[in-house]
Amino acid sequence: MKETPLSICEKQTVIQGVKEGQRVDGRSLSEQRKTCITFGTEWGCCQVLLGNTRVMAQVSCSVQVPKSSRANEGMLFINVEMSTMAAEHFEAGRLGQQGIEVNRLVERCIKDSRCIDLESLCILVEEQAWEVRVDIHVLNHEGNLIDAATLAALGALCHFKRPDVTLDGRDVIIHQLDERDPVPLTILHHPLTLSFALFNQGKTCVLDPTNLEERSADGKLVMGLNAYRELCTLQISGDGVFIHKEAVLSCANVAASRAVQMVEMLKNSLADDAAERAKGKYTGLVNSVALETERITTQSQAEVYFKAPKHKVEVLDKEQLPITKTKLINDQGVVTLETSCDVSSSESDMEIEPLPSVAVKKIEPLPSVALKKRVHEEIDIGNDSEEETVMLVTSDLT
Amino acid sequence: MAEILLSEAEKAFIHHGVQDDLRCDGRTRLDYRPIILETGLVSNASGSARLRLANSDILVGVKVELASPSPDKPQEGRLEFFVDCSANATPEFEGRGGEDLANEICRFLQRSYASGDTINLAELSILSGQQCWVLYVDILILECGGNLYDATFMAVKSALYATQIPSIKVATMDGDQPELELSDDPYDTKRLNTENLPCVVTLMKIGNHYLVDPTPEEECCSSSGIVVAVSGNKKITAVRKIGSGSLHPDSLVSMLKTGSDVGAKVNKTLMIKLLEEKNLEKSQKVGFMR
Amino acid sequence: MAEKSFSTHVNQIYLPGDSVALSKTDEISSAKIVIGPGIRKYGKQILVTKPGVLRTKASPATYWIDCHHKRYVPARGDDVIGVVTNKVGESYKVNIGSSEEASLSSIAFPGATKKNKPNIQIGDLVFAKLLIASIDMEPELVCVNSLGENVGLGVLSTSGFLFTVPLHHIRKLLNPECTLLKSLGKALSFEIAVGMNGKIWIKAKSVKQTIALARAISISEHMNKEEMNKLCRKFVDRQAGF
Amino acid sequence: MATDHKTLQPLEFYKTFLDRKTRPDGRSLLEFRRMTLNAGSIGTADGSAIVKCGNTAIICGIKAELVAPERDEPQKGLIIPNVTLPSLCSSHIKSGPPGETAQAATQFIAELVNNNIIMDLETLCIKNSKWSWVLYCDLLCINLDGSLLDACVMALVAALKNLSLPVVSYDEEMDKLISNIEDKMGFHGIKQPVTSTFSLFENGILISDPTFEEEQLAAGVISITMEGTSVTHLYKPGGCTLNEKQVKKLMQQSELKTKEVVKLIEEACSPMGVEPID
Amino acid sequence: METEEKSIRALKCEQSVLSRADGSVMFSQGNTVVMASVYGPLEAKIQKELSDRMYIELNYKPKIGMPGVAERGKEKLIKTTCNHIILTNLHPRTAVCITVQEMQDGGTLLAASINAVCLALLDSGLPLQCLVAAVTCLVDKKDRIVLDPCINTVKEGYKAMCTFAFDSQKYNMILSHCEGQVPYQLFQKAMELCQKASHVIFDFYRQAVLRKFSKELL
Amino acid sequence: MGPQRKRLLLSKNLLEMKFMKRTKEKTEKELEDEERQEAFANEITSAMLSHGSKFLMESSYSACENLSFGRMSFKGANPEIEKIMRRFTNPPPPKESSLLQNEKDADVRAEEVAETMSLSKTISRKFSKQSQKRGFKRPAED
Amino acid sequence: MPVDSRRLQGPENSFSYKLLEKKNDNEEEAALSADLQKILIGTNKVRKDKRIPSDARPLCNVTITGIVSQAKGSAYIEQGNTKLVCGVYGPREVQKKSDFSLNGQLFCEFKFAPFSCQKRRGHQQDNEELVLSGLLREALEAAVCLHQFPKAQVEVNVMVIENDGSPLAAALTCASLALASASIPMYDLVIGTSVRQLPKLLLLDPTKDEEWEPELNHDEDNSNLTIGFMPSTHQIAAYVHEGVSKTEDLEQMLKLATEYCLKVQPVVQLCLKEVVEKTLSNESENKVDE
Repeated sequence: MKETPLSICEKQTVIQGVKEGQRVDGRSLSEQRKTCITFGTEWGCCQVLLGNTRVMAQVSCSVQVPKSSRANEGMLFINVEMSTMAAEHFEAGRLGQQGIEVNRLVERCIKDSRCIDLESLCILVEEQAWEVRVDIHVLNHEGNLIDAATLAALGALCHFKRPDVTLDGRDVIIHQLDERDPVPLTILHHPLTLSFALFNQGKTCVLDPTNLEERSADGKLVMGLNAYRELCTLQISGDGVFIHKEAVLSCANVAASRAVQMVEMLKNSLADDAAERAKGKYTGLVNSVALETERITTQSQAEVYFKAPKHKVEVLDKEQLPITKTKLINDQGVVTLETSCDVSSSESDMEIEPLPSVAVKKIEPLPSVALKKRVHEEIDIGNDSEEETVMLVTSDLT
Repeated sequence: MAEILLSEAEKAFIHHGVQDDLRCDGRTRLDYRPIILETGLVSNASGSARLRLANSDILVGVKVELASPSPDKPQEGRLEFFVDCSANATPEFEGRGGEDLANEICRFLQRSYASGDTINLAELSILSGQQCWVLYVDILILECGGNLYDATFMAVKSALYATQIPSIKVATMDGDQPELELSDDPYDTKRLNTENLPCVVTLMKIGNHYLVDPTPEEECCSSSGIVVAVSGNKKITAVRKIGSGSLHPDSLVSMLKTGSDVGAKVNKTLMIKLLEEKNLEKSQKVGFMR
Repeated sequence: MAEKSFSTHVNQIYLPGDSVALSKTDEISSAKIVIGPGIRKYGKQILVTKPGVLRTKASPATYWIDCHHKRYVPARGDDVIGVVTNKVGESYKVNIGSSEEASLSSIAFPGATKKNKPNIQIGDLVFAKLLIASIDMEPELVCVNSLGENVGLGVLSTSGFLFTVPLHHIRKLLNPECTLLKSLGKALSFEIAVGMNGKIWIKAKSVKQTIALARAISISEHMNKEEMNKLCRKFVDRQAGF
Repeated sequence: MATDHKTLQPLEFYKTFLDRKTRPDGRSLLEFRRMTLNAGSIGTADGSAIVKCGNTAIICGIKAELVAPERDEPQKGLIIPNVTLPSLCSSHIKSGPPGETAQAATQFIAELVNNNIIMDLETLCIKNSKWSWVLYCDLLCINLDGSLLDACVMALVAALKNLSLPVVSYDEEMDKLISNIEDKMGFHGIKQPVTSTFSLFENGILISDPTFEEEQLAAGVISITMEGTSVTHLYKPGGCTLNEKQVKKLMQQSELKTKEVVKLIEEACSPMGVEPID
Repeated sequence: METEEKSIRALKCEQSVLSRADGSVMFSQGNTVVMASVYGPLEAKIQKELSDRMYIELNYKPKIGMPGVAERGKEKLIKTTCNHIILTNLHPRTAVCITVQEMQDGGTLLAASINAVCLALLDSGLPLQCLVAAVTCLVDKKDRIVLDPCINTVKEGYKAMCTFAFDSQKYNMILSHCEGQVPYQLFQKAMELCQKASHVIFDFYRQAVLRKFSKELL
Repeated sequence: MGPQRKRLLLSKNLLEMKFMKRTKEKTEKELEDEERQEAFANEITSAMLSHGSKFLMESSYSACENLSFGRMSFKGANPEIEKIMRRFTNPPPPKESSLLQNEKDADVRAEEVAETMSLSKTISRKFSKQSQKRGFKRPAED
Repeated sequence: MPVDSRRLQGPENSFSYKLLEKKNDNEEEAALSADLQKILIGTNKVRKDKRIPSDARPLCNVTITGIVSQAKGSAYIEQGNTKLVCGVYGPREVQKKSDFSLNGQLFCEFKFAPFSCQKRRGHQQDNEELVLSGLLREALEAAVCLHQFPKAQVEVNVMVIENDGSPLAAALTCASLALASASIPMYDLVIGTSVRQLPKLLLLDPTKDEEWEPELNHDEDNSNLTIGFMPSTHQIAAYVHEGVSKTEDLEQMLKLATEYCLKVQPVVQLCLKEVVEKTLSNESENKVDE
């Protein structure tokens, strides 16, 4: 079964809309969809909702013989599962083009950035080591699977705890979860990806594209960063798409600050989960089974849609806007982005303004309550294009 | 083998040619086509050879690796063949098309090399039951211009001839754990005795006659033939009938006889040529540029 | 399932396998009784096949189940929006979201003849009526009425926007009682095509307006009258310029 | 003429038989087909049995190997059953990896094995958490004509009873296994579960031991596995419904069959009573 | 032998939880959480196409690793059940694609999956002949029947584990899958118990649908 | 929906007569139109109501819930559509429709003439223009 | 690596208990390769199973058509302990439109049951089985009148239940019986047999431990020959020789083999005759019924 074909008018509207800084779901160009992270009863089970895109990751581990090339290390295996559940054109058991791309990018972002300390997973050099396996299940495809998948994978890895082992001479004792407290993985840094859809010859970049936007865009720019604003992976795909240098840089900057927030958020929700468990009678994913009525209260949606811009004035004055410039500080193949120097002239021909540092400061950690019901406010920084659109949606109706 | 469509007329023509012992390319039934051979042209293989028999183009690379011998033959090394029919040899090989042929050739190689007086695998043993050499022979069929068996076997033999096995010393250090010392001089190597390695002769039956080294056209004219592997000392090491036709015992026997004679000749000439080439200057390598 | 008296069981929830009792009048009257979607005749019984609310109407006496769908199953006489995916000979293949692509003859347009056919690109949208829709035939579309005249069916402009809503939402919008579209229409000028297959095409003066309308409509899925009016009032307010 | 009717409306054709309380192959509704069993006829296998139920023919061959037991169950040995339906066994099976039927059957046997219904896996252990037997039991279908599971279970049980292995013991201080090939041994305590398959038709008619054709036409199938009088496995995938009364009736039937089969296995696995295949 | 645990664990579900699927549900029974999605009627692949009815493709996706033989077994059980409840003859030459995803294992995954699939089918509005409700019970070492056991109870070990599915019209048995040894009387008892319990689930279905149509009923 | 009134039909052999030729054509055409109408109509047709069993199956919701037509235009976004909408809301008296009909088959005939007899190109072009006016050029992109 | 998710996988590191035994009798094995003849043939020139060298094992339990009721034709034979079943389906339409041909096609699948050999076999066809399938196909193609069912294909599935030597030979006989019982038009039956060559001695129809093993014995004049022979047309449909031997020896082996085939022919024909008579009588009965 193939996906329903894209009609000309859909594509045109999206493109035209983006030109005018207007997205079909009312977001601003650099605004993400609402993100919600929940965890299961088993260790290392993490479900991520990115708007309507839904992904679940489960981490598991088993004792294996380490690779002869890396005899003192454990192994990390990442496997993306797609089935018809996510979309009618996916086929269970067979990863299509898209599936392979996602799988590869998650590997690049998480495995290749070596954010998991594999040495700590070795039990007996050359004999026994843990193989950590991440199964990523794509449940609903409404665009930007990559970001959702990486977030879920990372969340699951952070949440996971492996059974404790002790050595008795040469033979290994593996303790069941109930007899000894399990051990979490050692995580060196928290890499995430952020994807942009590229429009009008890579001049306009749209963060967190929906499926419709992905299909109508000329290309895609995927950035993997961690909370230290370090670049772990970068990919520009799409046929015959080219992208402005400045655009890449400012995307990187947007992405960087988003990454910071996302990791922040992930940590919060991990903390909440821990708290919940402490309370006892923990039911995991059962809580995320919402009654329709919660979803059906459309008023709230309407509100979201008509909401007047929250933060205003101080963002608008463009004087002290910093423009990014990358400095390569290469440790284990990551690039650190550092904001410095000022090139406010160049920004006139760029659709996406770099983020005002003020704005970045403005973000206070999200209240844990927000996570429970799937709204989590404030994630977008006062990027003026955003409020403008909000105005436009409404005022232009005259 | 490569499928080509022939009109009845063409087939008839080939038949008559074979009858009068004058084939389309002017050969008699027992002539080979010109052969171009070069060894040691793949720098990072322990031994290699590229052989062109008319349009059949074969590249063979031999890699030598240390491994532990198989439990049932502790004092011997191993030979491992792998045949790859690349898709650009002929369209039929696309996808999994070449696999069957590759399999057949591969197995035939194994069988004809299996017997001890073709190759002495004891040469490859280092430490009985613990260490031995394993020769990985990779055969890549680049182009398919008929008579792959013969071409492949000649190429393999040449590659093995050119193969250089680094000499290794066993220095027994602390009691039970013997240490292996690889000599650090890259030119301190030994060669296998390839005198008896088998060559193959394919005999195709067309009409009442049979011929060697068939062209693709001739192959698809003939319904049956035999492949005979003949060792250096004129012994037959393996035979199999090919093609979907059948043969009369008598003709089969005479084919076997001719096969072994021709095989012996081929073997001799090949050895001579290889020796000549070995004595050439290294600088005169031609490589793929022809 | 426990039998209920007629009056009580209309506008009640029914589940597949439940049996429907006819009203006394319909029982006795010789007049035909029409069984709509979600209900089937099984021997003597009338059984429900889809979960939903039982609805009835008189003249002709009709019973059906008001059910929620997302996937469209072609029904004869429905007006649908489809994407043209291919042209084979004299007819187009149109994707209307059903299991099988529908065919649309290139002369089934107002005043079309062999000589002069509308020019339609692949990827265009058409608003058409289902002439044939049976389980074992390829669905067939037309863009004319019985007299071959223009009744608003045909190609839709590429400058509009297409979006999809659940089928029951469509029915809500097209229900004569529903005022949403009309009152939106009071607020600003736009044209719209609503297909029974859950596809809505809408075109206003500017892209922004179009998108705003599209979002307003899709939001209204679970709204009741009051909520809808509230929504519309918002638009009017914006117009007033708050 | 009759054949035409059969090809055109197989179900109607078949119903006419059922109405007369009989079946095309002359059996009464609840009659089983003739069963033959032949154990130990395959020299290369450590244990083997050939079962024929009517046309359905299953060969079970067991290859025993040694392995370190699983971490989580150090005191257990392993039985790895695999039901294979090679392309030669039916025109409905195409060559290639196992299809749905084969896998479902494999899973069925695996469930019996894992619930210790066929034998207690702990008896396969040689040295706790060091060494245990792993029995690769391959069930090969030579002729697929319905009631696959019945034949499979029968073949597996018989093959296990027929199993004979060298006595292998574990030497503590040398930390190695010792075996002397001469004295062979089998395993005790092999239970005798028996599976009986029934087909159901819409009109509530039940027939036992259906042929392939009957299985195709029927509206549902149920496989009851019993050991003596107790139910050890009951497998009824979807299909048309059953009420308690029908279930009871089937239970009684399968109890009857159980007795018969047990007798058959007993005499087949005793040294005499080896009959040739078919 | 007395029976403990006469009740079914808490049921909870969210319908149309996936935006793309035609019918979908996230269903929880105790701590067991299962997601099920339904697409269809879709275009059937030529080799899968059935001239007289709808082809049902069913995929059961375990949480860890690739689906193997065990999953194929589950798939067959669920698929045949669907075959009974869906009116497949109303949509010939089409296919419906059902996917079941393990989300959280709190025991009785098979029963939960079947119930989830039934809810997903309800949500999709495919024509059904009746509904199905599955209940699991186990016979523990002391020959007590535990209804709808949770994961810990299962882990403690049991003599037999039985899953039954019943139809909503006559409450007859559609599916039954029992592993382990039980005397017949006990088996019968278990079956009756589950049959009673199935009513709870059918009521739950009704509540769920009611909730979904809450707006329409006004 | 099929017309309820029972029209009295002229006898066959009367229609066979020469002078009745045009009438015959006319009546035949009417019948034909009626059939087509039945074919196009999406409600339960008179035929269906008159014979068959007590129960009729109807697969379309639009029939049951008599939903309004899905193509709309507001505030003159598309005058043509708004005209049609008006026609739907208050259906025109039958006379008008027949009138429509006449002029329709009138110009159809003219067109045929133009094509078959292929008069001076001018005329044929004229008609092609007309047909263009009938709005096949894809709706204007604005 | 791809794991077979459609079957239950055992532990990777399990090994056969026979390896335990190996340790004890290393020296015996050494002897085996040294002078095989003595071990195989007692002083009284009689083989382990009481046969004289030029004697074959009897064909027994030959069952035709009954064994696979679902198949168009089928056969089961036991040659000594070598047991195999063959089922024939078709002629049926060719699945892939691409490989369309005016001649009919044969599809052969040769499979060893996992438990049929000394060491456990995998479920998927390995290279050996693939090659054997190929040989079987080529041999049968020579015997079947392919032109009689154009565009169609006949499936021949051979399953070896127990392998005690010369499986290919037995397979050839079995397959041609099955084909005949499926009333596929053939020029002649193919009867297979194999000969084992020892220095100055030939063994007809060798058992597993009499067979030539590439691993075990690679001294000269040790070889194995398998042929498929069509007695009435006196043609050779299959010819596979492995091992080292002189041409004249080959001639001897071939002679021995063909003679045997001619001896067996009447036996096989008798089996077929019975079947035909039975089926004919059945049909006539059916006629009466209707």
